Amino acid sequence: MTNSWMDIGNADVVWIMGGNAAEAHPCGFKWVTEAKHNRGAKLMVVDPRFTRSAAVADHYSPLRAGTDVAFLSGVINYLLTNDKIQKEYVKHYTNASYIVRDDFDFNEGLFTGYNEGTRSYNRSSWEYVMEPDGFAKRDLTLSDPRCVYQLMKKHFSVYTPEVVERITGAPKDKFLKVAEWAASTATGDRSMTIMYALGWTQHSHGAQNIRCAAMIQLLCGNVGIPGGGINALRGHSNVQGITDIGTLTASLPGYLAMPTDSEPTLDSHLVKRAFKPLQPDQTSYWQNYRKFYVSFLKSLYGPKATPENEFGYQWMPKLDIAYDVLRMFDVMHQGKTTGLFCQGFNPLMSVSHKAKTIAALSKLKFLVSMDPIETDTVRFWENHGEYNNVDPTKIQTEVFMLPVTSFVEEDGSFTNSSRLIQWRWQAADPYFESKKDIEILSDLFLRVRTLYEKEGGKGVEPLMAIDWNYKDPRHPSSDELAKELNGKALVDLKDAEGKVVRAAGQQLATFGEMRDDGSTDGVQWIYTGFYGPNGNFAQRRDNSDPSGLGVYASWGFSWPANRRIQYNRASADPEGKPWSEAKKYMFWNGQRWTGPDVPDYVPTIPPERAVGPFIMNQEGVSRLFTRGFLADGPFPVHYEPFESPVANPLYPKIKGNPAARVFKNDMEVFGDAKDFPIVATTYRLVEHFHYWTKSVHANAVIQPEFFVEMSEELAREKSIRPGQMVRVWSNRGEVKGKAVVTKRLKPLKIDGKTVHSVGLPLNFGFIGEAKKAAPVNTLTPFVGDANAQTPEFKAFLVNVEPVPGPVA
Amino acid sequence: MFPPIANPKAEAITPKFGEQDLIRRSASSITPAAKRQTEVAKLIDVSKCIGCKACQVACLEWNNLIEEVGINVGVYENPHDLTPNTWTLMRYTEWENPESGNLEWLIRKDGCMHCEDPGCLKACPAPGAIVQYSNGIVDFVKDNCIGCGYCVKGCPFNIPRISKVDHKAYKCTLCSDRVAVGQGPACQKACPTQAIVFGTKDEMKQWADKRIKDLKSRGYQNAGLYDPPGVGGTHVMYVLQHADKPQLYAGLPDNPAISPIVELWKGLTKYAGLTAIGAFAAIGFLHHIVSGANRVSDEDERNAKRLAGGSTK
Amino acid sequence: MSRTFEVAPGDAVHPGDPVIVDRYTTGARINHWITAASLVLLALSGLALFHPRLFFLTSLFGGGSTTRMIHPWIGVVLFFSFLGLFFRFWKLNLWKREDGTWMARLRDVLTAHDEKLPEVGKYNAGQKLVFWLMSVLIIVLIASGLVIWQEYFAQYTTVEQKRIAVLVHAIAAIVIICVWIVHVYAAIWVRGTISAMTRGKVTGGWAWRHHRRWLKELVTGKT
Amino acid sequence: MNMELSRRSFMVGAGAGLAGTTLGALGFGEIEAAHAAMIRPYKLAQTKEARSSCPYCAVCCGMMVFSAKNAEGKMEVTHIEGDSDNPINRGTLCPKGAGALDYVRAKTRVKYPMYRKPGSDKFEQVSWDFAMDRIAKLVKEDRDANFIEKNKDGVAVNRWPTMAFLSGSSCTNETGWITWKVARGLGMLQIENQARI
Repeated sequence: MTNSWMDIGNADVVWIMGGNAAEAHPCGFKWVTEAKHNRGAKLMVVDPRFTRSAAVADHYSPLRAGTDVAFLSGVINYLLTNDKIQKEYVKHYTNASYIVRDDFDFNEGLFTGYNEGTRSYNRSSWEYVMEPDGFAKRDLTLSDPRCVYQLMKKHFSVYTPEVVERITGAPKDKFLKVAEWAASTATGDRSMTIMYALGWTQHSHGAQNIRCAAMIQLLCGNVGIPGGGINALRGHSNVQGITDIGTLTASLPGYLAMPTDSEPTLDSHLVKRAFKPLQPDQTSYWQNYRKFYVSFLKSLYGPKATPENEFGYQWMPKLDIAYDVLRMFDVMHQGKTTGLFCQGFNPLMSVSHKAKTIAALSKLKFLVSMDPIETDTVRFWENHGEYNNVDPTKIQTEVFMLPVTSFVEEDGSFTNSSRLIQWRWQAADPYFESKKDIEILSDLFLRVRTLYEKEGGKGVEPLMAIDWNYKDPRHPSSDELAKELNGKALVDLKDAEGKVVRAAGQQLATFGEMRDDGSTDGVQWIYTGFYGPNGNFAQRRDNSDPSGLGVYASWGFSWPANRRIQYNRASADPEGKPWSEAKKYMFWNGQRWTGPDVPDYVPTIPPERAVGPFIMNQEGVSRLFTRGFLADGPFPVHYEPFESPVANPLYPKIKGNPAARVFKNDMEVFGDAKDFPIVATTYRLVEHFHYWTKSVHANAVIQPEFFVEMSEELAREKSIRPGQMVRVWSNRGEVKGKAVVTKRLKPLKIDGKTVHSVGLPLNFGFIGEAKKAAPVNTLTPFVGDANAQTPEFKAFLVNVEPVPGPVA
Repeated sequence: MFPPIANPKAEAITPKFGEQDLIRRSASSITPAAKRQTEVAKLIDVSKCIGCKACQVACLEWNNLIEEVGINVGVYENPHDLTPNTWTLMRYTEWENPESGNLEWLIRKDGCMHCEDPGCLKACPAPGAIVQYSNGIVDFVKDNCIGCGYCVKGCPFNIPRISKVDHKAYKCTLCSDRVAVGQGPACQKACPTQAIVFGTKDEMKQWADKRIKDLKSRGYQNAGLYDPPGVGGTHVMYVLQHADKPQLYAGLPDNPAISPIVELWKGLTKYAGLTAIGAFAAIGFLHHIVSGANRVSDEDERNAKRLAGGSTK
Repeated sequence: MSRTFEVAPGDAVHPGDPVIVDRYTTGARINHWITAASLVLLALSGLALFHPRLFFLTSLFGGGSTTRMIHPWIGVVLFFSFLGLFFRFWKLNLWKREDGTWMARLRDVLTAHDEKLPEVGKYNAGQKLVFWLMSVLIIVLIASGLVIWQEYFAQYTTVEQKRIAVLVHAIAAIVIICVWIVHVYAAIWVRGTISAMTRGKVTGGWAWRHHRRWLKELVTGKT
Repeated sequence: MNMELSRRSFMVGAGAGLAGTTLGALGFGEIEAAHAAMIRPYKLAQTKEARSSCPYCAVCCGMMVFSAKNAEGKMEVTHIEGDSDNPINRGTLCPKGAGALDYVRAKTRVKYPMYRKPGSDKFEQVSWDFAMDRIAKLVKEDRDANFIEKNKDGVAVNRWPTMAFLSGSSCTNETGWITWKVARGLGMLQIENQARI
């Protein structure tokens, strides 16, 4: 989230699409109801189903699952053709004025540089025209036919309301109302927030869904201001923090990158990433990459990391390919993986194409599950009849189920969806023999090391190089680890005048204090300051809010630098004056940037220097045109899901996202509209959390059994009675559930043909107190987004039939 | 935002009300305290409700209720009705508004309305099994309940449920134990969108006015407060988008009142009945005094003997 | 013209001084007293749940809950035991021409001018009335009682039906109690009656005075 | 009203007249005096309070966790509700959060280390020592077999491609760091969390 949960209360228009906040984030959704109640804000919801969010919305429009890009591009086209954009903002805070290379082009649904064989693009032409001085060429009049603004107008012109209706099935008038309400915030005195979640990410074109939303917000000038922003409503309680930490195949903490084979030395790794500014005076914060990287290596290897040994860079594992979750299970399926550790993870439920997952797990030599509760995965080898029909005797996997403490039995810090780090205090003793993850993993690590000390073996040096300096090595405390995350001075840090600004051993106050010479450490530069010299700010509990804008600057710590709204420089115009009294936030008072929040950059830099708000970008501005940073194009294009009831109405020859990666054996099990005419989408229910609460009595009580939602029309067509058991099958498997026949789902007219949809809640499985069910991921396709490799759970094809038998 | 109530304290607190604050006690006459406590009320704003069932769970947890895991029968309601363990239940109605042509998903939290004139209490034959505090809370007192089910017949909202296990009547207590220590009910505390708020009845009415204004500004011309006069008003009130059609909301009664049959039963019948019985007894008594016993005379015996034959002395 | 025989099996006359007439067999008497006992217990437990002022009666049955639990079961006992009485007595309680006349002379009945009344068989009109009222009311009570028997039958009826049932039950109960009072009072007022149900016998004189035709038929039947 | 009153007082007489006199004299009247304690005692008295946060979604609602000593003298959670001081949720909780107590004491909570032998159809309880030794051994065996110190170009790559780790996204940041350190320290590349799914 660019903004905070509380800040949603400042919105004038709330747009929920690709998510269902009322259902998945009820307590965050509170701030939507607050905006409605206090400011008369309007809520609009666009979703294949009339959701719980829609139940309290002022406007609802349906659309076909998987066609969000078309809908959103329609809105972009509406804003551009009706000139409903915040011109000044667009001119100064986006790359609308940048000139794009002449050899960049788009036709027949493909950008220049496509290679069909590798399903990928050569992106060299997706670039700016550079001036001799090394800066990018711009035209602030936005009239140059090759400027981003003009290219956008051309690119999006096809998405007329009629075309949008044809592709998405959203009635023209309902679509237009959404566009008008969005446009109503392009004024500088009103703001719109966009709230989305997995409904946008879990597509083969997920990143482009979000790109569209970002572009709309930038055109309306809604990024960096109160009640605005792009707000990704994240799933697990600490998925933000764990992603920040970088337990992802290609990540290091703080969004630094894993070394790869092509980067044999530290410098060869760093040189690619120290991005130079593309305009004079821009911050281009990644110029400091080296400081953060070296500080991280100092935390990882401690004293062993020296300038001489590239701070231990050579000990780091180097990535040959990225093992995203789909590849991880593909590799496992090929029998190339020996062991799997599942820490609070239930892949049998949460990975696409269950049959493949079962086959993959069965090929493991061993599986270790660390979880407070039993998961379906840890019992994957157990026969549960039709729900998990396996033969234990044929599965040779050794399985360890380790009891782990639950949230009340541990302490530590959490980073919520809006980057706010809060502390959790321990309330109870460990349950029976359960232990904390920290304890278990430390124990394992030390046991393995001991084995190597005794027996020797491969890769001893890098293993021993890891710094493990804790009071109790078998049980590092949360406090020690939190301090490591923040980082400290290893020697007295002096400024230019030689004055000591940070004494040796002191915690760092900001990442600005980090150095690239090994004199500081710090695991996670973006968190620096959360446990600074003045203590653990995650534990701050001052809930005062002087500005009344829901900032709560002294409650916990919001990374980076305790900033609550990112890019807040954009809440003022180029001269530093607020766009309006209504949206006054950060502004230039003549001497410094001031307001209720922490400014994006050094508060004394005057507006004249035109330092852009988007400090992580070389341009200092935001990108309407993403250059080569995305695999599937610098502008969004409507591509059908890989399983779609119709051919792409715009580019009939193109199946799915041309740049999405598909493994061979998975391509073969895509179903087509002939046998599977019905669009299916999966989603979460408010009564349940993921796959945990089927094991929680109270939640099993309020939503006990898997069901299939369908329209009255479809039920009639298939003669399905409410409450009757139905069979839903895709080309990969089948599930059975009770029919919930509802007015909240309606068939849509797509390209002249009637298309039905069914909704499949995913919270059910064969372990727990809720009624047993086969996981919905028995049905889902094994294909991911072109950039993030997020599986396409939200749009695929199935068929439905009633199962004879009594109605419940 | 309606100001949240401060967190509960982890320490013993003396209850703010109790037996001395009763204004009604089933099947017994009491003399109410001279001063009535400020009336409290729970306001349920249907237009803010997302039907998440947090209230149901909070109710189960706070009151240590164990409900059984049911099945899906093709609807979102679970359990399918109020039970001795489910004191509050979300009821869902899908309604296509003929005027706007829009679908409306009307979700109502069902449960005890804590009537000012409680039909359950009126019907209850067991002294002190149902009590009403001067703050408006109508509470069941388990130890006095005899499980006859008369409260079920007395209730205009079909709320009380009789346990098959211990044969006692159960329903929402408005968390009397929380209110007694200055907290709001568990459901209200949990409600993510503040569709449930709790305070004095006056505060709630003022808050409701705000909400109704907002709804009218969004085109709900018939938005209004549900505080039915038929039962003397309630201490659980609804804000409805269509206050002119309460029936829309899973059959919320249009003008609830204690059933005339129950009134007749607990009223005239009760008195007239005992009068009649008393009268019959009295008349018999008087008749005996006036006309004396009806004795068999010797002559009767002689006649009998004459007829039946046999020796005579 | 012949009249139907007004004698029940077991009725008999024993000449002597005084003449003794067998009126009720042991079976009939036991049956009657079971019925009587249940009716009294039902009245007490019923009234306890009917009027708060009488709730204290529940302590006779060990408290409110047990009263609530026991009352319907006693009802079942009453029903079957009364069924017994019904099959014993219904024939002799069929309405006769003279019953009308008897009713017409109620004033003489109440002022004990039996001589002015028509000769009646084993039962006079008043007794027949009690018999038939009891029969009807007990059916009404058992029927309405089942509807409001929370423990077993709650699920079969709507709340509205239950409300009607509980009202009907209450009214029927009041009426039956009144009928019972009449029945009991009559037995007390008309001396010599109670022995009929205690020892099963009455004196010839009693029979002559109150049920002359019954006596005559017994005698003529005997000779 | 007066009418009503007068009628009632009359009834009292009749009621008593009918049966009350005798039975009343037997002292059954007492039953009415027996009043039950009415309001349930406040259940948070004698508990300890800790400020926590919800384990479920990324709103991270503030929670008040109340606990008390159980039979074995261990602190055990007795009640959970929202923290009104927390600016995000202001004391509210969704149905998951409101039911979190049932998660802590779920029937499927894992109590002891459990082990399933190859081909077996059941779990058996084992000691922590057995489990950890066995896992450490399996780890070393495979690491020794498949760890790559240098790639074919002689570049130090120090990777262990045959081991996978799915890192929990409901763990604390501190746990996340230890997880990263252990997994990467051993040389793992196959590391994922719930960011994608």
